[in-house]
Amino acid sequence: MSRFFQAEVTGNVLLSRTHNILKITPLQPHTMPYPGQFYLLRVSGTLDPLLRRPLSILRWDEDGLEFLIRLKGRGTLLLRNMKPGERIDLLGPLGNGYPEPVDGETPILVAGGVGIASVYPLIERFRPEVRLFYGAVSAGDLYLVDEIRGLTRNLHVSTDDGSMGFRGNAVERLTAYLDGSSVPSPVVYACGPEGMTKSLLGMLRRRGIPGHVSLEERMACGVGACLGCVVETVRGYRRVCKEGPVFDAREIAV
Amino acid sequence: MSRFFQAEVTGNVLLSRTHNILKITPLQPHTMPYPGQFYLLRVSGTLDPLLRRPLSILRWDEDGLEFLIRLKGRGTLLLRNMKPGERIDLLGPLGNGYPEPVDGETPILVAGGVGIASVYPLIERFRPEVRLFYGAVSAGDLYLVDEIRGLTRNLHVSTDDGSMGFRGNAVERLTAYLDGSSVPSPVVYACGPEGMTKSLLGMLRRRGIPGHVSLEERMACGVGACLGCVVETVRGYRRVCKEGPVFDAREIAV
Amino acid sequence: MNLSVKIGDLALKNPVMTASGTFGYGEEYAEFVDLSLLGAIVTKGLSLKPREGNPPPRIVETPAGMLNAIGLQNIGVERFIEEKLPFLEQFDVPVIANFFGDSIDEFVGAAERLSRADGIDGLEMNISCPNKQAGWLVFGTDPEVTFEVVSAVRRVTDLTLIVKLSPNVTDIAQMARVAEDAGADAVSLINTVTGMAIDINTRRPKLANVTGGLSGPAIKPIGVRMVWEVFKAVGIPVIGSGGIMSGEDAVEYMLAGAAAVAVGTANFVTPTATTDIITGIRDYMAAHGIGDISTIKGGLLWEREDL
Amino acid sequence: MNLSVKIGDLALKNPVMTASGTFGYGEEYAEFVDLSLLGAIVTKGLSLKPREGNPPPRIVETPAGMLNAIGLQNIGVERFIEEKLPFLEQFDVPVIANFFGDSIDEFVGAAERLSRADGIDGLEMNISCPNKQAGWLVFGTDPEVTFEVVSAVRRVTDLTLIVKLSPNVTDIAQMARVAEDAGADAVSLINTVTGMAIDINTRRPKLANVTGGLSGPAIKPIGVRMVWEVFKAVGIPVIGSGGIMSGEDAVEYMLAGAAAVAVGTANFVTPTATTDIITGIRDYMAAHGIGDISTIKGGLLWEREDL
Ligand SMILES: Cc1cc2nc3c(=O)[nH]c(=O)nc-3n(C[C@H](O)[C@H](O)[C@H](O)COP(=O)(O)OP(=O)(O)OC[C@H]3O[C@@H](n4cnc5c(N)ncnc54)[C@H](O)[C@@H]3O)c2cc1C
Ligand SMILES: Cc1cc2nc3c(=O)[nH]c(=O)nc-3n(C[C@H](O)[C@H](O)[C@H](O)COP(=O)(O)OP(=O)(O)OC[C@H]3O[C@@H](n4cnc5c(N)ncnc54)[C@H](O)[C@@H]3O)c2cc1C
Ligand SMILES: Cc1cc2nc3c(=O)[nH]c(=O)nc-3n(C[C@H](O)[C@H](O)[C@H](O)COP(=O)(O)O)c2cc1C
Ligand SMILES: Cc1cc2nc3c(=O)[nH]c(=O)nc-3n(C[C@H](O)[C@H](O)[C@H](O)COP(=O)(O)O)c2cc1C
Ligand code: FES
Ligand code: FES
Repeated sequence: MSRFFQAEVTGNVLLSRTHNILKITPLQPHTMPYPGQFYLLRVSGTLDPLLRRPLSILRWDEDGLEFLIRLKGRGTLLLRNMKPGERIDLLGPLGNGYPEPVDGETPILVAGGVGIASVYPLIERFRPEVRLFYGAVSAGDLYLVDEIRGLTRNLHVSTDDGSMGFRGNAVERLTAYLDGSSVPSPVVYACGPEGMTKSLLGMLRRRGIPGHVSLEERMACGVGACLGCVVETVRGYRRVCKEGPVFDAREIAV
Repeated sequence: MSRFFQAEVTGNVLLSRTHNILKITPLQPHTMPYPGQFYLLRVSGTLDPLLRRPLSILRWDEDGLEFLIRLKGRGTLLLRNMKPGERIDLLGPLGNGYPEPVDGETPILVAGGVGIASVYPLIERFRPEVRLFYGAVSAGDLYLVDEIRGLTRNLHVSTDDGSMGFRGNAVERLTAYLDGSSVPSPVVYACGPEGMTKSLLGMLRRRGIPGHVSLEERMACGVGACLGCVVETVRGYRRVCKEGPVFDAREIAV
Repeated sequence: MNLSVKIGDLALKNPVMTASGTFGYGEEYAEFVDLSLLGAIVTKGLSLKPREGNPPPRIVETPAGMLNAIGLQNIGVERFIEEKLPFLEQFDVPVIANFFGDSIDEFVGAAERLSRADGIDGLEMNISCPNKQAGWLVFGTDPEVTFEVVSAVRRVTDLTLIVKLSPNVTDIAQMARVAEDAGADAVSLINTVTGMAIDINTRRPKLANVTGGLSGPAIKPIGVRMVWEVFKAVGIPVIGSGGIMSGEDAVEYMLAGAAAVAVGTANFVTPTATTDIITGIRDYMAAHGIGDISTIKGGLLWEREDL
Repeated sequence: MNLSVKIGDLALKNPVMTASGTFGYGEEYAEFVDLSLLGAIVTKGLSLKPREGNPPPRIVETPAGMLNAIGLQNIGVERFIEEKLPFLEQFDVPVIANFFGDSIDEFVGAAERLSRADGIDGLEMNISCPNKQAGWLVFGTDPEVTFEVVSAVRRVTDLTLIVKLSPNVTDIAQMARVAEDAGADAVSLINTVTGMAIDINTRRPKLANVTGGLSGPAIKPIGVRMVWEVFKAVGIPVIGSGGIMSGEDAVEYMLAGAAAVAVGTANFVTPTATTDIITGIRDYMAAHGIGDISTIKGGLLWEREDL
């Protein structure tokens, strides 16, 4: 078993002008991931772009791994343009992943935008009744909705422009939900853009609700060696690639 | 008409493990080349490799351009791996090309290895009876032989290992030929590796035969601006991309 | 949208100039670029007498960059004025003559001759060249010699005088201050970073000259840093260069403090690089509602006190 | 085939070491690389007291390279010796502790403590760090300060002492000679080149620290040139680094004069880079019939007299 392996691209589904799902099949023995972990993908064989790109694991089985990719810059563009048959090398699974809920806790999932990639495996893990609050800018920016509906009936969609579901963001939707219903010992699992994470942390803190939040930071090594990917926590700087990407909501400095 | 244009790859024939013929179709109005000119091809959209690669024009018509490419390093590997449908941009035709023979001169063509790419358009120009001395390391390194036989019956093949035609190089073969037959006012048109060019120049000088020799040098701009591609001539440094790539044999410093 | 900028007495339509040595004498690129659209044309480096330059190979590709050791080949100021300048005068574009010498006298001689010619709007002196008197030392790495040579040239020219700084120094801000004190109207940076490459099969240097100057995107982070350091240190305008490939790169240099930029290696990659970059700057201005390009100069937001 | 080399009193199985700060404390890569196969492991830079380092973002990708501004975060010499060294002692590999201080006293204190620990085979002092007394100045850019700090450390340690030089200087050969005169057993270069990058949309620096160190293939030509300059100037061994990604790159550095090489940024791109490079060096030796790797040191063929 190895965390550094060659793979072949076996599928690349363009979901929209900005998102694709890349499927790869490892060509070597490799370690299986668990929810919330990520991989570093080499995006080109040349020296530019040089660094690997971090991507959360979306789905996996014996045959392969899948990643949901949002077009951001040069690296994600190269990943979007990959064709079946091409070779790629991966480093991972990396990081800590989401911890199991402790006895009696009710998991609530929160995803903003492409953060759904990180949270998705938890829907499978906690199905069939897990609550998921999934927000995006607009209806067109929500992906995998049909698949998610097949996994849970407890999906709460929100969009900033109100084009689908609740008008507002996922945290506002969750707040309204928590006000309106009583969830026994809720524990939140979340991944989303910085703004969403910040408002979520504030809300959790005010209500004393525990949570596990996946963070992003620029990475070089992915294995804890370069100290490049730190975030500030109440215990000082912690590496997203090693102590994270999932952090206890109470630990994150605000 | 422009010498800087976008094109689409319309074919890429892998001739062997080391050679391919890349066919492209310009997507914009472009200037037609003449024999001995070359193009600078951008080999990747990223910043590495950065510089364009010079390639002689092999064949052209209304529909497109063809290049014969020998695998050398990273750039030619990228060109080898190009697939139909991909976009590429080209700068050219560049350089001076081969001059016409003057009245009464009998052209004799000499090509070593991938130098055939540069000389090939002259076979078409001077057919059907033009003499061509074409040498390579081994039979497997001779390309386009069938096409050439369709253009001239006066092909003299040589290989270093004797696996096809004369054993030895094209210059030795030509020397033997000149000794054995009388060509009226011969003028040589040649392109090949440095060693071949050197021995050819020596032979021409000794016999007082005029010649036009295509040279290679590393290039950046291709338009005479950077002064990067100079070779030493009897008149000082001259730019291969501008005053060349074809030089009068008497001008080249030895 | 106002893209015009001033460098000394020189008014440029826009901040995009060509970098010396990468645009020939202008005519080589006239087929690809309408020269009248450029901020300024900076010529290949000129010396009092013509120069042969170094033997080949003179260039080698490196990761995201290239090394060159042209050896300052040029046709000399006299022939430039006679043969090349008339072509440039057809265009509505300021001509900046880049020049050098390997002694102070040669610098002064070239500057005098260029200043007497009609049609030259500014001078850029390249002090990243070896100093004959001092052997291996380069003019632009010694503050005292820099002061001396810049002052000497200043005395003989009224044209806008730009001093092009070498990045191969410990303290580029100091060199810029020296140039300013000696009377420069602007500084231009960075010139190439000295580098080298070896062919491991032949064991020979890839450049006949052994070492050469590194340019292209690889050096952009070094150029941006040095422009920022110099911007904080001097009052005269800074012309930024080093790896500018796009409008975004040009804007990055301007935010670091550049009043104008020079485009070099990019011309080799894309012959229309200069005008593409002007378009890119316009796009950025439109997207960010910027009416006047000079307002972004040195617009970097930062706050760490200890810097 | 003999790949072993000597650096001072240290015998290395092969010339491939890890570059400080890119291989953590060794354990981070132990899953990918059999540490016993390496020439040496150089640790992340250590200081007498633990350091928090800079706020994020700390890294940014650049063309064929990256900038980092980690800010020398480390757990301090004490915790290193207690918590990290025992792990490394399981492997048959020399451990070189990279260390620094922001005063001469801190340098000396760290060197003393590290020299007393069992299992440390050599010291590499990083003088590319800011000098508290001199404000913004970096130790390694001033020859006098360099002499002083290296001499002070030399007095307190018998371990092989390597001085890691900053490339951000006018004359690297001079800095190397100063280190040699002050008692260094070897010099190591290049450390990162200072650079910077700006986000043009937010106008903020891409690194919280504003400037950072450029590493990776982009700087290889600079590193090779500096190693060659230093090789010609000193008698002690030179350890080469800067953009080494392959066996070929390592050989290039050795032909320029490096007795050994350090692999940095390449580890991030390929976690097995170090051992891949050892294999690459072997392949080169086999292809060229080289029996002993030390015979290629400084084997560059060149003849221009004026260099
Ligand atoms: C643990 C983790 C998991 C992630 N999972 C996903 C996912 O499943 N799907 C997805 O689309 N994106 C994910 N991201 C974000 C993704 O890594 C970035 O969008 C991507 O690296 C951008 O690369 P680029 O070359 O396209 O963009 P550029 O902006 O050109 O990248 C420049 C540099 O910045 C880095 N960078 C840029 N944005 C980010 C970011 N948000 N986080 C970290 N580094 C960044 C790049 O890796 C690269 O080194 C994840 C990030 C982290 C840290
Ligand atoms: C006018 C001219 C016409 C040419 N025509 C052809 C042709 O029709 N078919 C063909 O296969 N090759 C031709 N070549 C050679 C071809 O340009 C090189 O083989 C190619 O540039 C190698 O690039 P690379 O990245 O594969 O090799 P690398 O060795 O990795 O290239 C590194 C750098 O060196 C340059 N370089 C390497 N070899 C040469 C060379 N021989 N001449 C010039 N630059 C070189 C590259 O362009 C690049 O900048 C021609 C060269 C010139 C100058
Ligand atoms: C081939 C070449 C020739 C150059 N010649 C000169 C020169 O004659 N005078 C000069 O001041 N700078 C010269 N330079 C330096 C450039 O003007 C510019 O400062 C440097 O290349 C960095 O910019 P770039 O990365 O955009 O190329 C030359 C650069 C190159 C690549
Ligand atoms: C993330 C990172 C951290 C580094 N930390 C240190 C350090 O603590 N001490 C040191 O002497 N050099 C440090 N360096 C410099 C490297 O050891 C090396 O000299 C430099 O990166 C050039 O080599 P490379 O291009 O192979 O990375 C660091 C480099 C990087 C990229
Ligand atoms: S990416 Fe290197 S420590 Fe996290
Ligand atoms: S390649 Fe630039 S002058 Fe010939």
